[in-house]
Amino acid sequence: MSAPAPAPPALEVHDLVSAYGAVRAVDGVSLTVPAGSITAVLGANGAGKTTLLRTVSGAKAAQSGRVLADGVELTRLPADRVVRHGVAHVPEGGGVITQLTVEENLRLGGLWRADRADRVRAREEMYQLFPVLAERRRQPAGALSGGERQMLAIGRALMARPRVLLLDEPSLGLAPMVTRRLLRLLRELRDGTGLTVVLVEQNARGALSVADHGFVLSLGRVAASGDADRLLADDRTRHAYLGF
Amino acid sequence: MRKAPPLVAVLAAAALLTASCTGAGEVAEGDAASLDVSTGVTDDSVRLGTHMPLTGPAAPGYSQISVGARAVFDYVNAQGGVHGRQIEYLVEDDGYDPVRTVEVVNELVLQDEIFAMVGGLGTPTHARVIDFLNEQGVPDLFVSSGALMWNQPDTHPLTFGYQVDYTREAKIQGQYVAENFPDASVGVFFQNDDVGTDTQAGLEQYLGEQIVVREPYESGNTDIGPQVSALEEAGAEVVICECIPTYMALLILESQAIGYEPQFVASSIGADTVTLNGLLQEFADADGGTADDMLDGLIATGYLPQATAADDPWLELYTQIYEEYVPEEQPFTNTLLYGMVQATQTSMALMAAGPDLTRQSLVDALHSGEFNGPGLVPFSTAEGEHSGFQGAYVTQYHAGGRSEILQEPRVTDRETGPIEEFDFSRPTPDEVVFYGG
Amino acid sequence: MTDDTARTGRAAVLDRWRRSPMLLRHLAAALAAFLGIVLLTSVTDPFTNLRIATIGYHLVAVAGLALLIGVSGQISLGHGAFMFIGAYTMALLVIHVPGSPLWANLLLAIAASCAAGVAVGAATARLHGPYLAGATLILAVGLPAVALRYPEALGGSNGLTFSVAGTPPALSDTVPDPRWQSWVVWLAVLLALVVVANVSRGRLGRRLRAVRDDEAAAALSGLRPGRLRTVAFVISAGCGGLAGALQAYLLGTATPSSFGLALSLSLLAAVVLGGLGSLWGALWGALALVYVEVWGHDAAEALGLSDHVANNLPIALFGAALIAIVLLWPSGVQGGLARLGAAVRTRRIGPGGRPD
Amino acid sequence: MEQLAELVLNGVSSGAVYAALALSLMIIYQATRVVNFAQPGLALIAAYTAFSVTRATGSYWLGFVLALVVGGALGVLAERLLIRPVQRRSELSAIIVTLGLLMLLQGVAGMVWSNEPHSFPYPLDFRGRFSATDAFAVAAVGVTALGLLLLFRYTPLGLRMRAAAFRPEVARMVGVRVGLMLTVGWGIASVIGALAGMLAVPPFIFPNVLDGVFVYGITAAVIGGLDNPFGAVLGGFTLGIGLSLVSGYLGPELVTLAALVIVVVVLSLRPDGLFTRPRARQV
Repeated sequence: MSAPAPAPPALEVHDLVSAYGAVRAVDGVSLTVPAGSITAVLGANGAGKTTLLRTVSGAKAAQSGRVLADGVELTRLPADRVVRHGVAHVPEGGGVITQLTVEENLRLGGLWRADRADRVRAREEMYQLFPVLAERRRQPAGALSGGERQMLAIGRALMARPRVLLLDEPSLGLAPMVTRRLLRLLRELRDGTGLTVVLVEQNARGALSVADHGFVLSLGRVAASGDADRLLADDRTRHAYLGF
Repeated sequence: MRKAPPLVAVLAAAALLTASCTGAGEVAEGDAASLDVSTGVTDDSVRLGTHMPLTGPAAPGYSQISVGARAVFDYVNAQGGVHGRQIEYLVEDDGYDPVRTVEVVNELVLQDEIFAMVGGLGTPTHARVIDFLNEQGVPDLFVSSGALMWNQPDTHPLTFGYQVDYTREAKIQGQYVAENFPDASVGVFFQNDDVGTDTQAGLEQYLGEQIVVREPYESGNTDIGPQVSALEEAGAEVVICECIPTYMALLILESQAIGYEPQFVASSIGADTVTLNGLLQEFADADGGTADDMLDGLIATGYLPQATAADDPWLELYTQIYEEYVPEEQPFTNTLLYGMVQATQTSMALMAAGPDLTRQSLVDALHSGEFNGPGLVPFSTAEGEHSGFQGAYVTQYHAGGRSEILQEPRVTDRETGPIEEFDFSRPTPDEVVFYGG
Repeated sequence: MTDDTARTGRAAVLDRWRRSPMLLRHLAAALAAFLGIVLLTSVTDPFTNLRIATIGYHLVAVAGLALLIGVSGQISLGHGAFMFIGAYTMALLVIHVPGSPLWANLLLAIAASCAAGVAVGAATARLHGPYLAGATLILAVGLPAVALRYPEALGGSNGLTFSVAGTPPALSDTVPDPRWQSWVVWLAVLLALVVVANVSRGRLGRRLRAVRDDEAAAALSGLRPGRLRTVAFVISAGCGGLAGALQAYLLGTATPSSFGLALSLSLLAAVVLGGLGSLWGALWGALALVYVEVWGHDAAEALGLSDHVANNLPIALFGAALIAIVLLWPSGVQGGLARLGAAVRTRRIGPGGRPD
Repeated sequence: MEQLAELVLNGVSSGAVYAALALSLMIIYQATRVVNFAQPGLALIAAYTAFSVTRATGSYWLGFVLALVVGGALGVLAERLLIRPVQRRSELSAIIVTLGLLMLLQGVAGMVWSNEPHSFPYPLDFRGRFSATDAFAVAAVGVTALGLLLLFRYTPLGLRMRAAAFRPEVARMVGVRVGLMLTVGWGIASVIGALAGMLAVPPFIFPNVLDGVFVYGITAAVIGGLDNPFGAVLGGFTLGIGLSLVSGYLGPELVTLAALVIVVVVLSLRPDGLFTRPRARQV
């Protein structure tokens, strides 16, 4: 073995194009997410944020471009393979399966992993992380509140012990206090486990307050990027794209 | 000139509207079609057609009839045909659905231009086409059904019945049961259509008080548990089954299942012991006997020889034909035999009509000739009497394939007339002309 | 006349055509179609006449069902039941009221099946998916059993036999019965299709589509989805009733076994086979119902297959055709033809043609 | 009183068959939102396979096992080759494809085995008011329903299948191979369908033998609700007993009409069937 190459970034996206029919929702996006960072993807409604995440996680097929995680090519893989490469996706609204119980939802997240004992361990960890879920483990997930559903969704994604967590609008429909708690939790997770987080948000101020870096999308392209503090401080970007 | 075509359409539409103001049900008497024609006949061929259920829920059993008929026609053709004409036999599948019967018979008559219809099968199906066939002047021979309506020479002069009708047969059954089981309670298990109503009209005349229970079945619903329970509950010691072989077999099985052992009496349509044996072959009776043992003792009426009968000159011939012309997988059943006899009598009629074959000559031949032969009872196609077979004999099946005649053939009418013995010398195949020139 | 003036002349005619009131347009088209039928039946033999008439009554049943499925988004597996009602209404009228004119019989048959449509439509308006499918399926199987329950009035399992007046005496020398009957059938069918076309293109159709596409939004904008669905059900039930009545008129028969599950399912198959969304689709479906069977039969005969194979070839072919069409031409024969047509047109116009 | 008992017992044994078919329809509906009209066709081919094998080897149970295997394999093939391509299209496309498959399979069965009825054995002794065969049918259906319940509630496979059925896209994101789950669902359902066929066919087999049973199977599924195995099973037994009573007390000609009445009454009271839990309001 020669000199160790620098560790590849947790997630790399090159010239990604993803379209619905003739409409290119993601139109040549490139971005790099360093391992162990929290990266915010911002932009107005319809800027292509959700499509970007869905294309990265394989929920939607890309037209062209590449996606790599830890240097491993994920571009043509379907969602159920992508998650096996350590990239977990929490879709918009969480995607909890309301007909299943809280515990079933949680178990589902780790089922593909062969290590049975660790699956059980992971579940207990999630219950520690989200005690409210432990209390309601036998109830159908449909009975949870919005914030609890987000916790369940995140917990379910973490059951896969991912290296990259893709989060789509976790704050949508949540009370400001709940949102703040959620965002703080992300930070703690990153600090505790070295998890890489990609956070898609319309709530740019909240997202940038926890993020290390940010990308601003507009009409499917990257309009601005940089450190979170810089983006927060840059009035032009704030006014043009972030609306605060 | 350019305006003309729309004008035609408008006029036609107007004519339709005016015409549709007269009653839809007021049918004018049409002129009878000319019979002095040889439609479907050439110097070396004559084309016959029939409609039968070959597919669908009603096909089981019946599809063998045309196989038997075709075998005999093949045999006749191999002997040189009738008056030098090869018989062409077109079989159309109607699935026992009257709508399709009308369609396929139209196709046979208008498109294929058959000379005559032979053995169209089923009451609801054929009833829809007898008007059409008579209007079109198509001889309608030997309808495969025991309904009473085929014998109406006044209104349907070209339609000729074939089977002994359900009422006649039931009268003979009724009388036999009344005489031989005078103290028994009788149950009737019947198909819920004209088979049921016509047979009960005959049974009533002799068994009135004796019948303690009547249970119908709907063709297509094979769950007959409730009916069999009811028969047993009513204490019927003799059960008369006016049904097709499938339901005869179901009745036997279901009775076995609940340990009910009445004396079964079957009518000719259901008493095909070879078919019954095939249907029951996977099952054994209570003592571990074979299917054949289940049929042991079955009393049945019939008018044709049984496929299992021994020492019958006609069966010798038919067995030969069967071996030569019937595809291997077909068993030699009464149903197959039925088609063979029908085809034989059709060929006899065509021979009797002479070398100058017209529809009129065929009808004349039917009215004047005798078509006795394969059948065990007299067969009538006389002017004013188109009923076909006139009576029935009573037989009992014994395990091992032997049938014993319990009562020699008797004839009767379909009303309340008496049941009589008769004098009848049945011609052998050598005495009957059904091919040649 | 130069090419150019011909084109502008044609454009003007087309333009006038498009601007004329819809009902008038449809009536004119129906008249043209009727003319076509008159011509077609005049040059074909009586048996083909009968087949043309058979296609006619299948067409109206299929078109009614296509309206229900395509425009209002409901799936009925039981449309044979409405044909049953129409056929028996016609049969009973012909038998018991022989003086009643044909048009009155047809109207009464439509009325009877519409009434049944109201009942069924109201009962099923709340149902969705498999529940609607199951309920209409058992309707198709269960309703004809009414005839078994009342054998005196309805003829039991043997059904009813009757004869219907043929060509009026004045024309009977020149027009054979089957030709006359096919005219009557097609006149009624085309009038019904005018109604169907108007409904489907008109305001009611737009509302139905709105409910189909987004029930909640439609309800918010003041439409009443339940009632609209029932209306669609009633119209298509009426078409089914008319088809049944015409069948009874044409064939002189009404038997419960003719209206079994197989009929209902083949109607549905015909709708999809032809293609939803246009009356042409219904026509292809009706043609398929009549001709796939015929071709299967002919093919079996031509190939000299054994009895078992020959007897079952038509049904197997129909099934295979159904699968192939759905897999290969998702929008049915009409959709496939339209695509082919478009491809041919673009090729003819060439690369210089207007881009989309 | 004795008649009542007999009719009920008779209804229980036919109800078992309806229940089995309802179960198989329910699983496929749960997995793929398709009402599988091809089910009687798949079961028919399975039963004919058993018929041929039993005739050739003399062993009923070898035929029985092979029927289940063939039934399951046909279901898997049907899902992969025919249903998957139309899965994303309208509900109608799938119905029509299964309908086409039914016609094709019935046609093929007629071609291979002819339209004539053949004798088809019962699994066990058929004699007695409630025979060994009846008991076998009821037990088989009971075990199947229980097995399904355990599978769905308590096994990882069942959890994956449910997730794939409820929210396929979400299931995919958590690593469930949704396509595989749908195929497995069709396979399991078709094995149960083949079981229903083996119970329903005797005493005679012919291409249309399962038509009526299938109609009642759908009816049972609809009145029981397509939500859980118990609904299907209870729906099947309810219908079997109900129709047996109608046949015995009112006449066999009323059976289909009675089924219609039952469906109308049940669905007008409970549009999602008798045993479906009231739907959790989804926000």
